[in-house]
Amino acid sequence: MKFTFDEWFVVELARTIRDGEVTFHGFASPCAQVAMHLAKRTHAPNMMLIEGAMYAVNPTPAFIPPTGNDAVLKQGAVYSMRFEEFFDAAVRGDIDRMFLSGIQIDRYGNANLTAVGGMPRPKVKIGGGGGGCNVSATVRHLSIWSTNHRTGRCLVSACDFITDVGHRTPAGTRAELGYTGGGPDWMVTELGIFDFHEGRARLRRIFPDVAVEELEAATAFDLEVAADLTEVDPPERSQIEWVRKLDPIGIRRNEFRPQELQRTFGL
Amino acid sequence: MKFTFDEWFVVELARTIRDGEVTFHGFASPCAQVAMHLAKRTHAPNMMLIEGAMYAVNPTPAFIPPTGNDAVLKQGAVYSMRFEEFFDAAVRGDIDRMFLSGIQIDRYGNANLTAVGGMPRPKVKIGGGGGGCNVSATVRHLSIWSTNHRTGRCLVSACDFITDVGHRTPAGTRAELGYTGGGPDWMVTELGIFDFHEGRARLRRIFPDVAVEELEAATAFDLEVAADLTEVDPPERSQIEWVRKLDPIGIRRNEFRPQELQRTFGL
Amino acid sequence: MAFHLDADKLTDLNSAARLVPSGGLVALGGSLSARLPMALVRELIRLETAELHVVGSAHSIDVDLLVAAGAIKVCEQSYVGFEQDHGLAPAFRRAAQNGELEVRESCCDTVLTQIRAAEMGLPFLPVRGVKGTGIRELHPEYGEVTCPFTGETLVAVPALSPDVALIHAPMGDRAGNLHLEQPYVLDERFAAGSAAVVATVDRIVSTQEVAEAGIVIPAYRVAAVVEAPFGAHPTSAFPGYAYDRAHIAEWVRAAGTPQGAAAYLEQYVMSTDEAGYREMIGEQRMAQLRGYSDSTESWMSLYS
Amino acid sequence: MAFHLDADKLTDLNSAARLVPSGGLVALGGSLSARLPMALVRELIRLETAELHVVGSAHSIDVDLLVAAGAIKVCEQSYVGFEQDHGLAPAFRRAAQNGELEVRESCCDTVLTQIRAAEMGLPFLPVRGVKGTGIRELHPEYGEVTCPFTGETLVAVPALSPDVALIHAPMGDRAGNLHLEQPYVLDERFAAGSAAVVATVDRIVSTQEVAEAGIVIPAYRVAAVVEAPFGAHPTSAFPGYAYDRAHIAEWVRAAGTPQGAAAYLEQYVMSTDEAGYREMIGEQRMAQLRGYSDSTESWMSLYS
Repeated sequence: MKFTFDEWFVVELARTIRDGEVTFHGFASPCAQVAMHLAKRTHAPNMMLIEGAMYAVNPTPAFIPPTGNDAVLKQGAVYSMRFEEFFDAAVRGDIDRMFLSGIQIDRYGNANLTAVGGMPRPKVKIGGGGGGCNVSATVRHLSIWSTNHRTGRCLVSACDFITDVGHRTPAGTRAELGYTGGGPDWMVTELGIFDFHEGRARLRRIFPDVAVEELEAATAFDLEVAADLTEVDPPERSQIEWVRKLDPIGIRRNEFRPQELQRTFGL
Repeated sequence: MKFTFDEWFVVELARTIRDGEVTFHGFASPCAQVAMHLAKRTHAPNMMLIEGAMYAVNPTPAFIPPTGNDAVLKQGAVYSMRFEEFFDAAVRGDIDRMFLSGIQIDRYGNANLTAVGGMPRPKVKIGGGGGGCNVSATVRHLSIWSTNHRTGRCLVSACDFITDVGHRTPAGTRAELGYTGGGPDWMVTELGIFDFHEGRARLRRIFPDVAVEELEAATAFDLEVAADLTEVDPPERSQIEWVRKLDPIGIRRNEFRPQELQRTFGL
Repeated sequence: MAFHLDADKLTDLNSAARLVPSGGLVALGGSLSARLPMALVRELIRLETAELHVVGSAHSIDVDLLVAAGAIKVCEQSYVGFEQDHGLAPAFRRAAQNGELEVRESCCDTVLTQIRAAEMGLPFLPVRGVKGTGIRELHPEYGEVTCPFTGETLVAVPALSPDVALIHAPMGDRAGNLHLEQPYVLDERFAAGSAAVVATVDRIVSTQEVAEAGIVIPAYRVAAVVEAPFGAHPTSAFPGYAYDRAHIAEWVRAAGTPQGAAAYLEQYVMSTDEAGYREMIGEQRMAQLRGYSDSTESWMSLYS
Repeated sequence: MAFHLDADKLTDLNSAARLVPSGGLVALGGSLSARLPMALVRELIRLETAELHVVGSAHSIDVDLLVAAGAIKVCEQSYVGFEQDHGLAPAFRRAAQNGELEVRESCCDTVLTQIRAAEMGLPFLPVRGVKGTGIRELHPEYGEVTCPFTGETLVAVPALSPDVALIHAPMGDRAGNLHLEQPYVLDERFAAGSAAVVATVDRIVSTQEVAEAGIVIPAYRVAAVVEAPFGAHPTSAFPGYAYDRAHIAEWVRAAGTPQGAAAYLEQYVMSTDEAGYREMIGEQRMAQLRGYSDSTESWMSLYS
């Protein structure tokens, strides 16, 4: 069985979810979105899946649409949370895991979703952080991802602007800020997979078509590498099949630069 | 046409409502409840009637039941407010008028709905104030009533316990307390009708079968009397007919001691 | 995890009531004479649950029975009584006057605000009123907060997160999805701000049926659900049945003396279970209460 | 009186848009590509409304068109863009980078909290996060508050009460009762926390019909209601129609340059009215968008 990198990437995001977790993704996050549905259909049937901008609970959409609040995304859900019901749950600590990305991410897992070059006069103004500025403080675990590690401009030594908080900001650690959430525990990029050791990103897995030196060169902060660094476990055939079935249009591919979509693998 | 005092009393409560007002009554207040429906059917068709413990907007119940949250009380209403929607509206100042009573009421319109003899060791523990402790501060106008003026124990020189605030408490005036509502503007008792002049109750109307001396004797605070004191205007025939139609069981009568129900009048 | 994700939470009344710890902070759903969690109240009395701190808005026979049974230590309600219909709550009144009950009387809006603070994950919230009232003095645990923008000082109330909220619904499914008719009173807020909901329903139905009626309290807030037909009796659970005015009058009469209250509890609670309770009420009476909606006359006849 | 009690609030789009003052604080209903108040946005541009302070959660073409037309002074949203589908919002990005727009970027939960403060009649509320972020520095108007119970210091945000909330609904009645499908996003809170709602609906229906569907925003919050078929186009208004991905792509392409944005605005806004706009979109396209629910294939075909 041949499969493409976007499919594998989704599998790796799904693997950050533990069964039984209450899990949420933001809008503009098709890879995380597909990953959550994948996890629910495979290793995490008892997770509670909260569908991004719909706040629908455990829906079974016929396909993933290109926008986060299409009605297809509440198919099969008997209940949708109100907007404030979700945010209250996230703030009081009832959400176990949330997926977050950023145009810049530092070693502590802080993320910039606001502007390259900082504010108020940005070099590049991007969309904005949605609700992350508050809920990154209180959600129990964060799964961070990037599909732009290779550019060398994503994993930075310091974000130009911190939209979502990681393990520590210049203003202090999570404990010092009084933040009740646990912060990022996984970061998945198109080059490798990091956990967080003493609050700092540490490379744990690397994709088989990537060299450590290449990954290091693309990382602006000092690369910390786990003693047991290994290659990423290959996906299972059923996982790849589910990805294709869940996302028949291939909306997940919108997150990747063309060269990443050329990466193919066999099982 | 003969009519009884309970009917007239309801008419006088209704007359404190101006057309166009957003008006609310608490539970355990059948006279105020019937009065609101009466006002809506007669002189105040454009008022917004919020039905006590149901929070139903402009219902047309077939009858008044003996409890405040019977489903008959939302008949005809296309919308019911959520509990919090009502309280938020009351607190931010969007409710124009609320009806309040008390086992004790002082000249400033403070009311005791908690305990004769005060707390924590009451002589008589009564039910409690519902939401009045907050919303008496912020609702624009309060219509106060009592059916126990004649006992001499209701209009007191000082409440044993202040549950709902009038124009001033020992802690300060409404302005000093930062309260945005206007406080009581009318107080209707089974003996007469008061307005509030410089924040103090002032007798404006007296029922024709009551002598001023009798009313004064029943009032523990110094009685202030308006220069233009007159008798209460008689009700209109249609008002009495509406009272009977709206409250066919006669739930309003539960508020009166037997002797008041003996008072009959003619039109 | 604070959300309750089991697919099947259907259990029996005894097991459900055991989720309420003696000494616990318990939110009571419903209000006045509607949708009070009476089957759970009776089972808590059978279990001799004690030292409860109960919180709610305006309540009646639920609190009065629990007080009569000696189950409540602290009562933090905005009102306990039987409105103008049957007046004061006899057991509550007696215990308050004798000093056997700590009445920490509150206000509907203050209770709402304290539950909202818990729901929002905040340690406190301000309230608009309360200053200048006796209620303020009854609550030494309240504080003050000054607005950083306007400079005004407001009463601050601490978050209040019940250990359990007891809610009765006309229908629900095995997962715990509950449908309620309005008024929801504080039930939605209690469900979100409490550690767990323990629910009784008149009827367990399919998820499809509760979803079509409208899920008001979602399954993930509910730890246990019990099918308890007429579980709100003698209060109402619309659209199923109206309240039993005569039965409430019987309680109010009985509870006029401690002996009378004890006799009522022995007859209707301690010596029987819910099936036995329904037998005592009788199928004929239950049919009358269900028949409220046949006509305006049949509805009015319940109250005349 | 702050409640809007008129029995008939049906008016035309021009009169409704005139209720939005230049320089006003305006809440935008809907989010992303769903239920944006586009007919009102286009009419505000025709009226040359200016200096608006817009607030909302995550938005897209509504804000981008208003920015392109020079109607916005301050943009206080949590996100403006076209997700991973069409990416950055061209006019918004350009204006932000050129310093022509004050981007007071916020967070969904902070906006929610500020509106809630207005809704609850409170001058401020605390938020849990924000400390340690750049968002905090963008907002010198935020303050701090110390919890009187725990001693912790939280960011305090001021109440934010919009002059008007612009909301599009699939159906409503002449009194202003509105039915929405979920997600309601902030629309319920905007309706309660704003001085007035100005609403467009795809269809004016009887009060009975909107009540049966479910009234989400009650009439007394609504100052004006306009029948504007396809009034959310090119965004969706389920259950009526899906979003017009091709049309949004046309905007994003055009808006890549100031000239292109101006040409779009001239063609679709300034030179025409809503009837003309619908003619340009065409009955065939509108039928496709309405036909999303015919089958999974027809739905997918809109996006493939």
